[in-house]
Amino acid sequence: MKNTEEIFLILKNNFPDSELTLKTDIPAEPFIIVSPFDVDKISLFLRDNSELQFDSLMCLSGVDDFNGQKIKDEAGNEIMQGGTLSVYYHLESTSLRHKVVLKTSTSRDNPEVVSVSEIWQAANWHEREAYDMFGIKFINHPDLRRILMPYDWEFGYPLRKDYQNPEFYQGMKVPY
Amino acid sequence: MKEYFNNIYTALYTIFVGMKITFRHLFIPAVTIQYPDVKLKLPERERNRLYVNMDDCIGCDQCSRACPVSCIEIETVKSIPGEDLGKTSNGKKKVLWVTKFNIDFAKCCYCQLCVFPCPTECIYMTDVYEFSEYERENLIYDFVTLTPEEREQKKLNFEKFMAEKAAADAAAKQAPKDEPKKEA
Amino acid sequence: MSVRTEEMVLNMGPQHPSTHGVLRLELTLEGEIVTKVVPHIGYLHRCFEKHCEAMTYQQVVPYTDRMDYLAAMGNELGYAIAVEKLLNIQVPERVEYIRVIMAELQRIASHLVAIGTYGADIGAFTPFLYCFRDREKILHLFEITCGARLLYNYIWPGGLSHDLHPDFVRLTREFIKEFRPNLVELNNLLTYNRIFIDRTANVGILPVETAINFGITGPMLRGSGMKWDLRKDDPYSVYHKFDFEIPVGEGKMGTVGDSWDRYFVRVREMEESLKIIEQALDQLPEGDVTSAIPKRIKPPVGQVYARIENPRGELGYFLISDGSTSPFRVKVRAPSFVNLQIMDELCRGHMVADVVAILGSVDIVLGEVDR
Amino acid sequence: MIYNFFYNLFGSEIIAGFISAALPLLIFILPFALIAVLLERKVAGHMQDRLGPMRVGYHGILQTIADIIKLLQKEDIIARENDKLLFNIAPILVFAGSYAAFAAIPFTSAYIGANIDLGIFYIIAVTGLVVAGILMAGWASNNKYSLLGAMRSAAQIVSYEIPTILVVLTLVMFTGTTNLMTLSENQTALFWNWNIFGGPELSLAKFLLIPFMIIAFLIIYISTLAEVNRTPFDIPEAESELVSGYHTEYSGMKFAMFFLAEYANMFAVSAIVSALFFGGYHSPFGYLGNTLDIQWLIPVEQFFWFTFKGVFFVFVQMWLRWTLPRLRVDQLMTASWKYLIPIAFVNLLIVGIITLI
Repeated sequence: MKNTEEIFLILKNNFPDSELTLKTDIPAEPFIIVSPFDVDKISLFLRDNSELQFDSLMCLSGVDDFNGQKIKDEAGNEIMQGGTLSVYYHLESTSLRHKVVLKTSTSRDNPEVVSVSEIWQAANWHEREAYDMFGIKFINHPDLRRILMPYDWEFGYPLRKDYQNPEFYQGMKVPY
Repeated sequence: MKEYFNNIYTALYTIFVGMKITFRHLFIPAVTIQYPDVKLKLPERERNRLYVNMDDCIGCDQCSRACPVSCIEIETVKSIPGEDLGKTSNGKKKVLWVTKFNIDFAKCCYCQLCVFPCPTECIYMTDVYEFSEYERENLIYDFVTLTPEEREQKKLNFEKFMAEKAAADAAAKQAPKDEPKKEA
Repeated sequence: MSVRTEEMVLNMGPQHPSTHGVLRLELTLEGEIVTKVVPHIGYLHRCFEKHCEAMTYQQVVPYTDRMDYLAAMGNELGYAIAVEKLLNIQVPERVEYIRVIMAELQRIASHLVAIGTYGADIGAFTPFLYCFRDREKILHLFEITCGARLLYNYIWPGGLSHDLHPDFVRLTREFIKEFRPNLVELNNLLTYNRIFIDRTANVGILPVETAINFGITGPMLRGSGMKWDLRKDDPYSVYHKFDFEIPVGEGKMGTVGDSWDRYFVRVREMEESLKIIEQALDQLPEGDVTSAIPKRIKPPVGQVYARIENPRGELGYFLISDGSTSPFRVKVRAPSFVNLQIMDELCRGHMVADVVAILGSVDIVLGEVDR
Repeated sequence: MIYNFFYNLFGSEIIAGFISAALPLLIFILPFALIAVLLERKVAGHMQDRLGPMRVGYHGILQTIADIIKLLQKEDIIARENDKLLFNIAPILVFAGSYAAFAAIPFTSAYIGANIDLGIFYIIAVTGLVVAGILMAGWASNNKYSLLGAMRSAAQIVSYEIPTILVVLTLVMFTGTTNLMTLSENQTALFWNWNIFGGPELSLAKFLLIPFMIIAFLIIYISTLAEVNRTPFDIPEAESELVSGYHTEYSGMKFAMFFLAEYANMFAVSAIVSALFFGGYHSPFGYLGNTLDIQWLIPVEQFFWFTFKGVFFVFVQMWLRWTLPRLRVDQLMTASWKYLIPIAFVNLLIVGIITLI
């Protein structure tokens, strides 16, 4: 059993080059912020290190942080420029029974995160969902397609906060 | 070889056991009921079609706000002084004319969230569950007791009252300014 | 001379009797042997997560019901626990006990559907109706408690919408008494039937390492022989007060982790749930169930991941609050969504008929997969 | 009797023979199918703690008639890509196959459609038409599910013909006849003269034969079950896997033909089993007509007993269907080739040896 602080220290010692931040001031759960291009290395270490053994990815969630600048586009709709999209990884070790939360943020205009689906197969569909809903591109993902939305949906990423519903999709009226 | 005969034995034996069970059930009375002829007695907490007792409704809009699918639409008009709207059964004084109280049962999800916040307990769920319709529009229920003319009347009354009040206010504001001019 | 054969692509679903909803499986076949399975989901996508961002915390509850509609109580419980963690409130003891009773009854009801439809998938239709007969009694218990049979809106953050009905305890005890012999009968009719065993044993074997790597949880993981149950391993509510076993797959009829094991874990879990309900009914404290419900839910800025053991596996809610009355982000880690991923791995090299048997043993609810 | 009437009417042997063989059977099959469908639904209902159809007529007795009327009104859908000729012929062929099988089945000592000496083999041969029809239906539908169903069905029926024929051979060897009429006639008088109890001759062999006859009966019952595609061998239809197999694409009256053929087939195989092992149309307890000395009553009684035995075995088929899960294709083949055929062979040998002594 290790808590987030101890895990953070282990990570810090093993990855002196990466940007790692521990965030504990937010209520309920502390988490470790990692860089989007180091996620795979850190994840592999977390899984294979004998002290950590994070063998299970419980949950992977994309989040629109909605912290950029609000501007109006030509049509007068409010859209967001700049800011970040985040991905949260909830990891668990079934043998050592400890948990950790990783967070990585990527720019909203060109969101790219390294995929962890090679490390945990469970991430495959979760990453596809994050791609589908937020447009986060997972580098090295084996099969990055839309998953819940139709494959030919071209009106943006629905869970972004500034998402606008299209009027028509293939001739069908969208808003009810 | 032993396995071979064991397979035959287990297959026949388990089939026989299963057949015995189903045969026994052939004589057990049915657990189903003949629905439209026989109906189950509904428990008292049954959640089905909503009903609004308009005599008690004060038009506070709390049910509409609690609704997760926004199926309740309420519009109210303030009463003008001198109109007596009566009291609700638990003694609250009504001050608003409810000119629109529509519930769209095509949208309603029967979650009962609208029932809890009501201060006068005038919206509640009844045990009516057979109210299917051929047209979706027919599922929009209008609970207002006023006739359409009365609704228009109330709106007009209020507008007129407001206009008069505004005019009166304007006149009142105007009046002090006007007076010195006259004298001058 | 060699015969040139061509692979056939068979679309199973979205309208198919045994895809348990609107799932489309794209099977690549060589004769009747499956070489590849590609699941296509999303036909039942109802934008749960987007909806939540426009709802108050209270209004989300009826929406959670509609995810895993066979285990709505569990969904509400998970959500309530997440919000309570965020608000940092304690709920009265009685509420916790009633929640456990409801969740366990729901587990039995849900497993009954899983087992019944599994039998129907394999071709035995009669056990399906026996299961539904018993499930009906559980639904009646829910109906007298909160007035609804499928989508309850019963467990709220902070409490419950209603207290128990005065007859509830008596009726539940009667149900348990009636249900035990029915379970034995079900075992004789279906579980130990030779044809059923032939169809399910050694089909779709899931080794435990693969299961963990794929994030598989619930009866599927336990069927692979791993003793992992959040009720014991990460206890929530008052589960630590009850004495019950965690059934795991033992490979009694074939290899550990085959479809029969997954099926049988569910059967035995129902017995364990009965034990929990009996204990909870014995210890049920008195008290008020609505006292801790906050009038207006406005949690502080923060984020929480709460999880419970739903009948299909680990149901997790990842809530982010920005301090307003509606959640900033709700992500649901739906067990069926994760479990469905393994289909390709399990089905390869089996026959078309086995795809049905494996899908049934994975036990998905499309409402939850697509959310 | 009927033959003479029509012979006088038309003056042609062919027409008279054809009508006298075909007409009474049609009059029997159609109402039987109606009753059997209702029986199936009622049996299923009561076994599942339900009631089954209840709304058309008293306890739903008119339900199947209502269904037939519905099916008659239905649009006959033929998809654009279907092979229309085969698609249309297939249901007729399937029905013709099972209908033709009835011709050689003795209903009473007074009536048999066509008293052929090779009766039993004729039946087995002519039911082969059903396979052709099913294959046609599966191919012509241009539907992958239908095709899979048809292939499975062909494989299944072909492999299950072997144990059937082996058991029939056993019986033929033992009784020395392939004429079903003679076969039934041999098992006359009381029920211990039935072949399942070792046949009419009272000797040591009779008692030795009983267990092997029971085994033979089980084998032929199981394999005929497979031949008519009933659960646990209903993989060609396999509702939960193949939607409904070879008749997925059929609607309206053509679907009804398949349905009719299925139920007719069920009765046909039950009738064969009862003719081979259970005395055919003979009463187990002697005839009322004999005691009362009313000659015309005997065929009526025989008809009653024959239908009773047939319906009983049909009932058992239904009972099995609502109890058991379905086998997989390879398991189905295993059951036939590794279990039924070797056992049937050994049985054949043993019965042969016993009849020799």
